[in-house]
Amino acid sequence: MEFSAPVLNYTLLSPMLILLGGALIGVLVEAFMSKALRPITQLSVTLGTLVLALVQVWKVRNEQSVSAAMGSVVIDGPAVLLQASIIIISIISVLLIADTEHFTALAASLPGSDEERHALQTGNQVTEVYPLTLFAVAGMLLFPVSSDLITLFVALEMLSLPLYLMAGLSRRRRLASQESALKYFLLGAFSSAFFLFGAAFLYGYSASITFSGIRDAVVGGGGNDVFLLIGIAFLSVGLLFKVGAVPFHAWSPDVYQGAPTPVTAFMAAATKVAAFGAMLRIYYTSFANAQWSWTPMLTIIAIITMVFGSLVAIAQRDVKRMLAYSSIAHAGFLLTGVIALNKAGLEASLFYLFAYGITTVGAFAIVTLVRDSAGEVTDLNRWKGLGKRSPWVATAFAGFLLSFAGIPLTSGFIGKFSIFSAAYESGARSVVIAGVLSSAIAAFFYIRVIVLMFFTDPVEDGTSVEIPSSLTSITVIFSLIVTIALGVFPAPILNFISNLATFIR
Amino acid sequence: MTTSNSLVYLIALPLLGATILLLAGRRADKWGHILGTLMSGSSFAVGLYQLSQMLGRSNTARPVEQKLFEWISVGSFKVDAGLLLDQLSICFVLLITGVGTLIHIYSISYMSHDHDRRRFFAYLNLFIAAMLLLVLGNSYLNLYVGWEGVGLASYLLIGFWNQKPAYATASKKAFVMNRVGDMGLSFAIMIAFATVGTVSFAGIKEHAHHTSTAALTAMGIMLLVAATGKSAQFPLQAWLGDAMAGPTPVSALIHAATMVTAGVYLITRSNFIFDAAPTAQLLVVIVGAITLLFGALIGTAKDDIKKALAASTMSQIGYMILGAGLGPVGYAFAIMHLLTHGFFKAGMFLGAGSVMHGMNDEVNMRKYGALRKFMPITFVTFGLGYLAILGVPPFAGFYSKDMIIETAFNAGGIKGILLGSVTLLGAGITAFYMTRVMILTFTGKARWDEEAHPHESPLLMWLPMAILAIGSVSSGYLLSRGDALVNWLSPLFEHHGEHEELLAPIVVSALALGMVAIGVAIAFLKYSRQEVASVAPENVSVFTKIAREDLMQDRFNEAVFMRPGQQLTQVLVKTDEAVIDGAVRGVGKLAMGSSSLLRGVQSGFVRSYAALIFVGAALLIAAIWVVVQ
Amino acid sequence: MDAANYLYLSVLLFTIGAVGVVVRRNAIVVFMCVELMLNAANLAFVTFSRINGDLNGQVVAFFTMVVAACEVVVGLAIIVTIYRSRRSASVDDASLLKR
Amino acid sequence: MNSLILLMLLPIIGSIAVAVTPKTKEVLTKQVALGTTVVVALATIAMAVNFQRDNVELQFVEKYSWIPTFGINFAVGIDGLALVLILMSTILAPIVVLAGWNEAHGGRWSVKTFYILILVLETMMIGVFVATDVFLFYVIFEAMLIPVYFLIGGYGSGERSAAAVKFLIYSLFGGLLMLASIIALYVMSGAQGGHTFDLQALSQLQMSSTTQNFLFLGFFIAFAIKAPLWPLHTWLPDAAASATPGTSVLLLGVLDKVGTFGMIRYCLTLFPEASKTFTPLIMVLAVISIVYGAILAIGQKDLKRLIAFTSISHFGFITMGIFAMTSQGHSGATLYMFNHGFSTAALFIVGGWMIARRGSSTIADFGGLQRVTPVMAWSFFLAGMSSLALPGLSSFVSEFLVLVGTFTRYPVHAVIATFGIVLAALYILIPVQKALHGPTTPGNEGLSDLNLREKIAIAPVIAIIIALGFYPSPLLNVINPASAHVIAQMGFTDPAPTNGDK
Repeated sequence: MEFSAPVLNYTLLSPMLILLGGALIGVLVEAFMSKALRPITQLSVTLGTLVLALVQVWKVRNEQSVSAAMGSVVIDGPAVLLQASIIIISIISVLLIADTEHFTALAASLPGSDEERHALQTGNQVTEVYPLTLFAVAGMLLFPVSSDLITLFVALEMLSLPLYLMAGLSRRRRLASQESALKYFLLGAFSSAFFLFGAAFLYGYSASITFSGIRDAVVGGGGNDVFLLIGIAFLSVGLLFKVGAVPFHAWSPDVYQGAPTPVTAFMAAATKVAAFGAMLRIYYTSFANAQWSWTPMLTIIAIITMVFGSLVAIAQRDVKRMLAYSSIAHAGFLLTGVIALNKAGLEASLFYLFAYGITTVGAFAIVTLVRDSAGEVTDLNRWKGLGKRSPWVATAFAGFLLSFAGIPLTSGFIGKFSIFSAAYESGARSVVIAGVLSSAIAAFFYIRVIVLMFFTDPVEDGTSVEIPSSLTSITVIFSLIVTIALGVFPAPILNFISNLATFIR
Repeated sequence: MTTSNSLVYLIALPLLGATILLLAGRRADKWGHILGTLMSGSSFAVGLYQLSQMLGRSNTARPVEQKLFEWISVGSFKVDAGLLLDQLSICFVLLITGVGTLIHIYSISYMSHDHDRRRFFAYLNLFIAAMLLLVLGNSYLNLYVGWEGVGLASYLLIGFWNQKPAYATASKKAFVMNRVGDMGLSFAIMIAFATVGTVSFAGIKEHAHHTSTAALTAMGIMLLVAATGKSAQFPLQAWLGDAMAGPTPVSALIHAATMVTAGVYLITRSNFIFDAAPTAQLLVVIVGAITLLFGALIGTAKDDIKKALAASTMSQIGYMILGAGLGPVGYAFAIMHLLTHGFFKAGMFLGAGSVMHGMNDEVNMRKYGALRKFMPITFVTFGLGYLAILGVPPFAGFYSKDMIIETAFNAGGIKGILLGSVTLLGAGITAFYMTRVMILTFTGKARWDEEAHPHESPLLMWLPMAILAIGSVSSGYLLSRGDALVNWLSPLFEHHGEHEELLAPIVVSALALGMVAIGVAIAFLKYSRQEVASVAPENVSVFTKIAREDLMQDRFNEAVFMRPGQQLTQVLVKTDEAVIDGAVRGVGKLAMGSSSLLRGVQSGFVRSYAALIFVGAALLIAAIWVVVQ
Repeated sequence: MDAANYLYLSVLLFTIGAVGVVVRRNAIVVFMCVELMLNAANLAFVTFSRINGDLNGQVVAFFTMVVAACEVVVGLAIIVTIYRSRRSASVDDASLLKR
Repeated sequence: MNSLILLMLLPIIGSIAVAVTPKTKEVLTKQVALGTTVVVALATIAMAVNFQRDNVELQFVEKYSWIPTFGINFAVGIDGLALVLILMSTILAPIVVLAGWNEAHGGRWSVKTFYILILVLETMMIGVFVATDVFLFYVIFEAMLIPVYFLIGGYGSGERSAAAVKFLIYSLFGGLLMLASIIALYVMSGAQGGHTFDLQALSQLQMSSTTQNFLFLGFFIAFAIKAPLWPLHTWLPDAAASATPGTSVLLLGVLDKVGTFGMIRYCLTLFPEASKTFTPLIMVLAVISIVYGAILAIGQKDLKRLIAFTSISHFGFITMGIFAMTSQGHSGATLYMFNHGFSTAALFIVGGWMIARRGSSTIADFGGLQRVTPVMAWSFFLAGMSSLALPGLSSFVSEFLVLVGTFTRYPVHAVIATFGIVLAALYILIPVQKALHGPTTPGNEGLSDLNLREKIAIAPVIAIIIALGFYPSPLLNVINPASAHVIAQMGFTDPAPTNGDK
């Protein structure tokens, strides 16, 4: 048998390749650059790579190809939109990560050890977080565009492994941070085992590992349905874990709380986009015709997820945990987009993912600003009277919360409206009702925070608000502008999306 | 129908007066009373002018209309702001403005010491305007405006000294009980619109004959309810006694001469309804009969001179209502008694006021006595009024009241006999308590407090009294000479055949005078022969006690309406807080509770999280199993 | 011999692995159970590859091994740090973050 | 000037102007705000003049594409109903600003913020009435909660934040139900020829009666909460009790009208059948509101809460008039909305002054004010009289129209409702007696009477109350065609005189 070299369309793959390249450069910088120049170099390399990748994505926005990498990667409208969203979110998250204050000087050192203190004093701040970020981003870009099971699995691990590590890098409360890393890692590995097992059965069912092959098998029928169903079920476990849907959500509150806030922002926003992107692709293309088998399952999960997320968030006392639960609720709302299984649903989901991602980063960016001598203050009771102490920060945060709550004139409302109407159009009434009701519950705790910030008097306990670094302020302002703009005048972006949003097979 | 542009001035002038006086505030203190009196007087002049015009026209062409503007017009519900002056309303116009003006003059002096006199005159003008609107409106809705307008004026005047809590309460009581009556009026209007499709007098009169008796009866009863409210008739009579809290001129004008007679006007005005609704008419008669005894009985026990007079007013209006209830034959006599009563009762109230004025506002007759020497004019004028109300010929009451008694007898059958005897009995009791008032006040020996030094009132006060006295002497004769009033009003009422006479007029008069004589005699024996205690004796018959208590009317209302109402309110306030709002807060608590409950799932142990995932996956498989099977 | 048996075996291994994750306390062991699950998946792949008569399944198996190796690196790194700072590899001790 | 969108922009421009005024010059800030509101009022009146009464079609129509993807337009236009309500809102606004000249000072934030919120709110108040695109309506309907929320929570008194939250949650809940209905409409419109939110187009949709009932409820509950209809009323007393008088005026006078306005504009237009189905239930609720609100008003000890409960009773009348489906009831209800705006405004404004002077809102703390501060006392008395619908004052006309209009179709309801007028006498006269009459309570001797600014503020309100009592035609002529149109669309005709079935 003769060996034929693989044909790769480098233009279409360039965004991912660029990122991987940037990541490798990052590693080298980490190894050989003098510690003084390291942080700034890393930052510029990372930003540069991301921007370059974004440019590339923009270049190929109208390309469509299933054979970008021997049929393992498909580039189409949704792919471009998802990749663009991920990169934009990553850029503004990196602006947060740039604030080294959040990261331990020496991850390998013992918490509170001399070694660590020394590294801190000598300013010997290791900056491995940048290359890790880039690797993760690369994985995230690959995840939603992969079109066979191998690539999907590899991409999954590629985006997960760096995140596991990044979760453990916090400078303050390192034990908690490491714990979150451990939890994230063990559960992540656990779920990816399910994922892989499911993949195996899909392969067994369809005798093919490409999505199109699976699709043909599903359309043709004839295969062993049990294999198909087990396949779908276990694959879903892996995906639902990543998006944080009940009952596979348990990791997210702990990890969100434990991880360094910039990392939380990054993974809360970007991971959701990537995971939902992959989910949408595989459900809309491969499983579309097996709707009967998975719609009920997803419907139930979606309902449980949104209700659970909204309910539990009410009783939270820690702002990061509260946002975690709110993101669980939003995962539920996003699932309705998958259930919808129509073009409207796809467009809505893409819009929602982008809008939600940006808002999330913005919200966490605010969280990084509220600090006292011992670092960030995430206890809500100490956020009292924030509106008095620093009205603008509080106002921005209120804006993000209102968007989460889906109040009109914010991106959150447009997103909710479009995704619910798409779901309703596909006849998934129960989900819409549940969505509306849980939105009502959710509104309750978003408003509670606003009350805390504006209508209660500050407690004098040294909680102060950091004057935001220029980078952080860029993130906040950008996110806020996008959040409002997408709420007031979403027409352009919606048009852009609806022109591109069609999966090719 | 003849139209005129000047009707509106009747109302506009006093209204203007009121507005100016209220807006000008203290600035007007110097000339306010003058302006008020002038406005009322000029309105009276306009009335006279209208009368002269009216006399100049033929019997049928007398009514005058003026359409001001389209007030409310929605779909078929069209009401113009229109005025109607016909033979009926002109009587009232002249009574209101005439007596009104006299009382304005009286008040100038009576209120001269009150530094809020201007405000008082503003209210008086307001009242005149509202009352004129009441009698001039050409539809029930316009009448309604005046109807509540006088209610407001009366509220303001009763509460004129509302710094005294009791007085404030009295005014509130009056307004609320009137509102209950007003409700009846609104019901009547609604029924009218729903059944007849219009609310104007003319329109309803036109359709009355092809409208079902049921509907008309309903309307009639509702109108009666309204009348009982405004005219202090049973069962809505309780407010009148307390209304005496107002300055005496108010009692004279509003609670004797004019406003309280509005009920009689309403019923006579609605003759086309009542004539077609016998049941309603019967009720009217019954109410009248009950009230005339009710009032009379209360009158016998009152030591407060004003309350005694108020009770008598109640009872006299009972006569009028009864008369009006007797149908076409009765209307004219009701109105006649209304007019004559307007004179003598107003006169007597002013007399009472004059007495109080002399006795530094003492109202307890047991603290009076022997005043005829000190205030002769008051004594004479009051006395004339007294003779008039007793119905002694040839004084006014003789003509008007006997007519009603006579008509009552002629009502026919058992009904006639009953009514007749009731009215006779009433006449007797009236004689008793009025005589009692006379004796206690003017005769016997003085029982005054030390600081009292009675004196005759100044000209401005006794002049109106004198004029009214003349009225109480002559009005009856003038109005009944050649059935003047009856013929004057006859075009308005549909006459069916005369009733057969049960008793000859002369007999009736004889009986009546007999009763009166008995009443007077008893009074003399009881109060003139023996000493009168200056404090009301406690060891009196239970009947007297009850009478003093206004026949328990207030206790009844309190027990049946007020207290249950207050309790209901309290209960509802609590329920709203506890149940309805409680439910709302409950939802919140529920969410909070379930939230803290569900948090438990997040144990913090990695293995339990893994277990969660495992179970989740297992459930999915189970689901699949179900699907496949 | 019937290939289905290999499938049963893989399912059995997978379940053992999953249960192990839930019941064992030592992080290392837990992690090994995960590896067991991955290999169960591999077995399934290879079996199916055999049933379907193509090589894809076996290719996947190789990929999986590589990925698993990476996972081991990261995993052990994390576990070791935790162990160093806590002097315990029991996953139950790591429960600061909860509720 | 005949552009509704320009009208909506004016307050926004004003708010920007306010924003740029220096923080130190509070008076300037207030003057700018006042000036803006006055201009808006004049502009509205100018439009009202150019309004063609007998044309039942929407007028001053403007339409710009907003979110074409969902077929959403920024479409505005008004009929008689909307015109009346805009007039009310924009006339009330300057009065509120002038009357509450010093309201902003007790607040958590600057005076500027207060007036910015007020002006933004005014824009939304106009917008919510002029929107002819359901989506646009919903957006404003929800968005206008936010400024009110901050006005109550930031500048109110007492349990202000709790009250604000209660208000917001209540309203959001209703709003979300409405959102579900709107989504359903949108989807159906897509199925029946093109996604759209155009009110006219949506009213043509074919749907099964069950669907219609559910969607109707979605809308109605939202409006019933706003209105507020028993038993969804409990947020109102709290909100009104904690808000500043000015805010309360806008809240009860204008925002709550959105509820009753919505019932006419959306419930009846979009779901005629369902409206008919639910009419019996709604009529009962309305009657309950009337009596219940009145009785609870009688039981209140706090002046603001009392006024709030009277409004619940009044909204009962409005709702009853709307669903009586007679031209009298309907026009009456619309007129009632306008009149209630002003009588409640008068009560709250004067009540607010009394409270501000006395430093307490407990009725028992007042007493004898008529002698101490005659002008203020008279203003309050007149306001009360119009609230109990004294003939000759504006509210009488509307209340009586509602009663008559209801009686012709629902006599029993009308009769029970009429008992409300006796209760009204009680709930007004009791506070009048306690606060204005009787001996002057110690501590009140020194209270100052209304100053010129306050007189200027209250004068127009009282003038309107009296003028419309005697001459309501100008408004009725605008309202009648609109109401007749709705009644006709619903396929109703006024019951003819029965002559007692003879």
